[in-house]
Amino acid sequence: MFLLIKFTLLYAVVLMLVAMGGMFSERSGVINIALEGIMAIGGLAGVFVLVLFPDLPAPALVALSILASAVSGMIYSLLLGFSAITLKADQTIGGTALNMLATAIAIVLVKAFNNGSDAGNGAASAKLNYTNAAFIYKIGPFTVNIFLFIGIILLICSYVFLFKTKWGLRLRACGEHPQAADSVGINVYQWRYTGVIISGALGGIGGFAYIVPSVTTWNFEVGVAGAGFLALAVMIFGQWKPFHIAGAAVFFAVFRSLANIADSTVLSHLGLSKNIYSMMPFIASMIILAFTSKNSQAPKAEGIPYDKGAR
Amino acid sequence: MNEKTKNALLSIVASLVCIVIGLLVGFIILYCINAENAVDGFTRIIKGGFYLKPKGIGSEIAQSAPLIMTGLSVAFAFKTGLFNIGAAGQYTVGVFGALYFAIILHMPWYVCLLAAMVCGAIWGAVPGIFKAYFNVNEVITSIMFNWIGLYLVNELMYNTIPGMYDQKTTRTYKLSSASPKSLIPDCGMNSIFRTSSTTIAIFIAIAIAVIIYIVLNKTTFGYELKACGFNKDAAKYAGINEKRNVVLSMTIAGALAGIGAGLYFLSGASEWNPQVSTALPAIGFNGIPVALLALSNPIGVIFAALFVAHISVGGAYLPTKYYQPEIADLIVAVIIYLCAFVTLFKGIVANLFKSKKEQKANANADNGKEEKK
Amino acid sequence: GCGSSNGSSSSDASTGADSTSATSASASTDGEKKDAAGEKIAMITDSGDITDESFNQITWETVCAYGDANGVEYEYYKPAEDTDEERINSIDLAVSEGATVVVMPGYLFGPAIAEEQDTYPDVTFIAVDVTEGDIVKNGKAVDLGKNVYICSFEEEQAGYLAGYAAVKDGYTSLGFLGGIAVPAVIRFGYGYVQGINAAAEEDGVDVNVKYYYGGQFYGDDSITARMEGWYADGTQVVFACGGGIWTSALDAAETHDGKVIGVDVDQRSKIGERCLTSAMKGLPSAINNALDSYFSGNFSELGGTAQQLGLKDGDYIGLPTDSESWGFTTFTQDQYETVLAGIRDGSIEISSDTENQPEVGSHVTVDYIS
Amino acid sequence: MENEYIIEMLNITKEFPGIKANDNITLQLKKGEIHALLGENGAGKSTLMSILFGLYQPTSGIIKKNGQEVHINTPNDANDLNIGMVHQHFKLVECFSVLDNIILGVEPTKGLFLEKKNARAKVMELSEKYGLMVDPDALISDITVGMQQRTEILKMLYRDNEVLIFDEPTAVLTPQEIDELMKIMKNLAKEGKSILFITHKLNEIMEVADRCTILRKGKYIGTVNISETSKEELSRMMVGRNVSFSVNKKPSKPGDTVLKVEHMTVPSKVHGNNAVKDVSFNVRKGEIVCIAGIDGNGQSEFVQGLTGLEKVSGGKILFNGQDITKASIRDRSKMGMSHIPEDRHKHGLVLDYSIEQNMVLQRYWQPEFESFGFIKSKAVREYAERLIEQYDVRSGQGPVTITRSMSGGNQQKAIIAREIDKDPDLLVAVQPTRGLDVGAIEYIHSQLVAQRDKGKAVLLVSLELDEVMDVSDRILVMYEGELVGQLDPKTVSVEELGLYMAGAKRDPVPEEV
Ligand SMILES: Nc1ncnc2c1ncn2[C@@H]1O[C@H](COP(=O)(O)OP(=O)(O)OP(=O)(O)O)[C@@H](O)[C@H]1O
Ligand SMILES: Nc1ncnc2c1ncn2[C@@H]1O[C@H](COP(=O)(O)OP(=O)(O)OP(=O)(O)O)[C@@H](O)[C@H]1O
Ligand SMILES: [Mg+2]
Ligand SMILES: [Mg+2]
Repeated sequence: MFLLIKFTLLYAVVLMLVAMGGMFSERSGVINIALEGIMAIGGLAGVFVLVLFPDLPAPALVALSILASAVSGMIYSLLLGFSAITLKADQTIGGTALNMLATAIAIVLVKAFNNGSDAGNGAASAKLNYTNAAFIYKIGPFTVNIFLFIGIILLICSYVFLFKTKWGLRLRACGEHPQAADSVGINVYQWRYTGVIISGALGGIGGFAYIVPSVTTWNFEVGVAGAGFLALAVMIFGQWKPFHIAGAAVFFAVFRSLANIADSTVLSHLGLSKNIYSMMPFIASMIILAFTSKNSQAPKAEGIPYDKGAR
Repeated sequence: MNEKTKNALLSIVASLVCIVIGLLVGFIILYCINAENAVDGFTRIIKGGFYLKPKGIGSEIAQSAPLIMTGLSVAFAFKTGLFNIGAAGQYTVGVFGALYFAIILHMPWYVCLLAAMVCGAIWGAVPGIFKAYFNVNEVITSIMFNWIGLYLVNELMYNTIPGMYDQKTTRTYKLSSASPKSLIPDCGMNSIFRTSSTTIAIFIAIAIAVIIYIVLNKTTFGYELKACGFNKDAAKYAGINEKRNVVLSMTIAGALAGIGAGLYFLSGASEWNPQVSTALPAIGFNGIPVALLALSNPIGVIFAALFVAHISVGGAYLPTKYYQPEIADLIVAVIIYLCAFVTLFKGIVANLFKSKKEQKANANADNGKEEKK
Repeated sequence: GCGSSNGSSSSDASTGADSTSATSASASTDGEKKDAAGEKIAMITDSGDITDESFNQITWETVCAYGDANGVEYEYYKPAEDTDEERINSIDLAVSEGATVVVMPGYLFGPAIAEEQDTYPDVTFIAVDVTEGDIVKNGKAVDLGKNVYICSFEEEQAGYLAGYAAVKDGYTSLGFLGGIAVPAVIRFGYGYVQGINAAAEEDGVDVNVKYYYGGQFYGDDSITARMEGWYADGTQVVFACGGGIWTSALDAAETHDGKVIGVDVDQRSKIGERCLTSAMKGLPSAINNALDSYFSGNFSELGGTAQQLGLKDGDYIGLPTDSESWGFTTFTQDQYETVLAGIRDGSIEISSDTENQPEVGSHVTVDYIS
Repeated sequence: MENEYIIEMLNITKEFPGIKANDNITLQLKKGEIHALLGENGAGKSTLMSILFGLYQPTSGIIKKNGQEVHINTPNDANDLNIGMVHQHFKLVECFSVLDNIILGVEPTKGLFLEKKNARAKVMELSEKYGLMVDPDALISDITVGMQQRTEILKMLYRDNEVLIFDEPTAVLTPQEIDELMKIMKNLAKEGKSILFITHKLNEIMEVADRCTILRKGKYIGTVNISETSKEELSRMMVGRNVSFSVNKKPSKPGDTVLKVEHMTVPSKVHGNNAVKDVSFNVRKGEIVCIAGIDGNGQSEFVQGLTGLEKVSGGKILFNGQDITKASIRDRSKMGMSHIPEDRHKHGLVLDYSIEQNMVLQRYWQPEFESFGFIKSKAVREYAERLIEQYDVRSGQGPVTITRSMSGGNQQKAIIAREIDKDPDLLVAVQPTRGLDVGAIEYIHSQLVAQRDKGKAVLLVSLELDEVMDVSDRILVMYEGELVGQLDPKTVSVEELGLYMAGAKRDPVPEEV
């Protein structure tokens, strides 16, 4: 039971962070399919920090690694911004390309790193191992990781930013009616970049939060195994609203954790195979999407490149 | 020179620009990793299958057949305003259809191919239905159904249906032994290329590409589909059932991907490993760059697929002493990323000599007004 | 130099006896000795990568070590696709680039060997984890060429030893975490169950076993989660039998204070003191022997033969016996020796059947998780 | 008298790909005056104003404020110079509240957070002062066009703008609302605001403006003092010739009923209740029936219900005696209904298709153009060439021109050609002259009358009062989804019509005439 809670929290935070990333991007008018790739890059950067500076004091290490994941996520998301905002290219296609690129980059970097680190001859693997003790706390019977707290803080911040500050107002205006925003002197391009970059930061942290607390070795050949796409579903299910997203994330997380620890719970008697369990969150989200997106609150101008000149 | 031919020319130029830039970046990467072998490595990629004649060419052909199909799948959906990122899943389910009819039912190859097509079609139809009747973005649905499809197929082959999975090889049973008559005929091509899976699949794929081209450009059905793609509302206004068309085009896209799976697995090239459930078949996803590179033109898809197959095969010949096998993937991925901008390059190239023409157009339009008054 | 981030170095990859033969190309008798200069060893990977911490990696590291020790050039090739055709192409490529010896790990190479042994009669093929049954050409088994040596191992014996020892050491709740269910892994696993069963019957203790294939040769969050579930649910030892998958078992063991059994080689160095023991098979020594006999010009002895290497053929199978690798408390080295002897003289017989699960007595319950 | 002018736009030229929207135009705005800007559609008014407001950059020419040259590169610069604009197409965020829309861009904050209390107070005060009634918390999507416009005006006042630009503000208002606006503008001028006022309606100019600048085809024609000019002179300057403001047509001789609508009700997309409520009337052969009304009173929904684009939730539609309430769009079209849609870009055309492809949009499936599922491209080409010739649709490369590259006028002509050539029993024309210049308008009106005289039925939906009065034989006024009056254009006055459109006056409409 405690395990179920532990893993539910673990995945929920990840999905929430990434989904909120998607939310910021889409609220500003840019569909962000690239979250999967951004997660991988962010996770990679964070892990690299852990590997390179293993003997930093714990707090510094935690701060630095998380910072690294956020920043790298931002930088990678800039590629999306560039193609989608500056070049006005198709957002979905650009995002898809970035996803494919991310895994390739991660593998090459890690292998190059492993090669360098022990003067190997190509026998370097795409795996990195690290220690994650600094991220994990035991509270009574519960094991929680630092990202739970970070997640809650970011959740509140996101809500406030989006609905209680002028920046939020402007960002949302750009996603709903860019021409209107432009006519009152709001720089649409700048705010769309802002949205995309925030999503990059959250996506990056999310990727790191997915990799680090759960294991101490990660094989970057698998990227983040579809978590980014699941987060997109969470975002839609959460109707682009922070707290709804948090709820949706928990819902999906329960399924995901059950898939893994079912055989050591009462469910083991059902004798369902891991394939079945792995299917569940996706099927669940499909059903939910079918019902929710009839009256979807999607930002009106999302996916449409903004072009000043056009009437 | 009239609009159409000019447009076609532009497209080709734009695609070539993409490829060149992509390869250039690829070379730079090679150079950065290991300077003195960069040229050798690069030539191997460029030579592709021709580096290992004739077998390399054979396997290049064998691989481009399914690529053409998944490329068509994506391109077809594009033409009708949909982004079919689900080709990978439709391909996977298609594999099941083909192999079930071959290994379990021992059907002749064309029946198995049909089965693959139907399975793929079903897997494409679902996102279509979700899009048309629940207005769920087809991209999300397709992504979900990619994974659902993978898990489902693995479950069926590995746990549910006895007799498909071969303990000894940890793959599905080889068709050559399990059901030779389910193998697509090779018409002696295998002996030419000294390979085992170079079949007429490639010709089937090309034929289908041509058919798709005709359907899209010469038939009322294609006219309707494209109208929906360009402008849903206008299509509806013209009395076209746009919901039905969405479902139809996704179904067809799925069918194409399914055929791709059939063409590959029924040529005995490979067996399915139902234990691996972390990655979807790359051929499915590579359909996207192929379609983009071809600017969604069915005929262009043929060449784009050949190109992608060419450099992927070539990438495998990189000397592992100096380059990890992933380098090739990286280079392909870079080209893909650039493909996202093909339309852009096109625009740029176009603007260079478009503007004059437009002026003329507007001019006579205005003179027109004058005369009337 | 050879080595890798987390792979084991070839020295601890070879069990007891063969460590002598490892790098002794010179220690050869009749037949004229090959001159290292004109020679080149090529390794082809199967579906996995040379970093799978399993037979691909061990093979590669053995080849590296051998090549470096004897000044022979070596290189590896990765097929473009997981298909016989691409494996064959890789062999072609290797030969076209001067390979004289081709080393291949894994049953997947059966058809490729059947094809290429005739194409390149004067190239020597060495394949491990391959059985005669695998050498098929379009559906029909073909017999080995003189230029081919293949061998497989009786992993069930290693598994048996591990399981037997664990129960004898007082553990009553065990787990088996396989990688991809390839024949070798299955033999390890079923042997493990048989060993557990034997010990449980002898001592009349009730033992329960959780049995699961991860479907991959590396650990990740979901497998770790599953393992945490097991340990939290009472499992004391998990036999992590699939390349790098042990990382997940270890992560979970750390959080829940459990034990892990390593595989293939003595993994103490990697897993640390949570490593109860390791079920080892002499992949390196087999490869070294084959390479030795080739370079010393005596390959004719091995050429055309297919060996099933187990305890009866030498120390190809075993648990690490040196003190720091011996993680047992009540299970003694003497007990271990007696079991070894039993297996050697055949008084203990272990089924190598991979088709059906081994039947177990009333004391043992095995929960096969799909 | 240094700088009697608050704004001077000197020798402004603006080119768009392929067209000179403004050609060396000079406009000078005095402090505290109301300055009208007059010109046909496409004359370049909006463009000129967009330049002053920083949305476009001029190709050449300079702008001065109070004598100093200024560079207005973004709306921000315009705001800083206290220049505000109400756009032809409102620029309001649908899902924001009125207040949020007003403060957007100049949000008051306390520390990091929004602080709306004072903002609300200020808005309320302004709306008191100028009589601009709004509900600050209502969502834009829920309020009337009138209130949306008041919101736009408040946006300017909230920013303390002293130069106010109104781009066709009256196009969407009733005569009564227009009078309101006129008062408000005079008010503003009295308060010292300087106003630029774009309109097509001469009597509005005569009423409020002090001076008027006229543009034609992007060129500067002249600036006149209203006190010294007349409607006739203005119109002559605007189009460069004497315009016959009325369409000349013989009296209609209606035949038997073609369309009969009984108690039609259509649900609304935006708000909960019905957009069209229990509408009943009929249309007969040989007459042009016009549905008049202010934008957003259910005309669009009514047409969508009639043509099958939307499902009707109640009532019956009889077409040539057959019940087509549930019939598909295709069937209605087959039975002889043609539809010139309100939005030519959304519904009327597939902009990425060539003209010839668009010409057969309604009939590509007919045996004339299709055999065994294949399109007879030769037949299509010939057909398109004929229509292009006959309706003189002008474009770059004839039939293969991509429609997107054509001017709105010719796009519209293409649609008219397609729909009329179907030789329909009933032609539903929704704002057929929208955004077109006088020449095109005259032509299209004559085509509608020609249909009528051929004994066809025409149902015209229009927002333009002049069009309503000139073209129709019978006027039905729609207000908030209901028919509130049936009028005879020969007898009714524009003012009276306005009262009906405003809902101030209503009387029962006979189902049958
Ligand atoms: N963004 C644009 N791109 C290309 N051409 C444009 C653009 N905006 C305006 N034009 C052209 O400039 C001309 C003037 O347009 P503008 O909107 O200023 O006319 P207008 O006088 O405001 O017409 P209306 O009375 O319909 O508002 C039009 O003929 C149009 O073709
Ligand atoms: N994107 C554009 N590019 C070039 N010319 C345009 C464009 N849009 C409109 N025009 C021209 O501007 C003039 C007004 O066009 P149109 O009426 O379509 O725009 P609009 O005034 O914004 O629409 P509406 O009149 O419905 O408000 C027409 O002459 C049309 O040809
Ligand atoms: Mg205008
Ligand atoms: Mg207009």
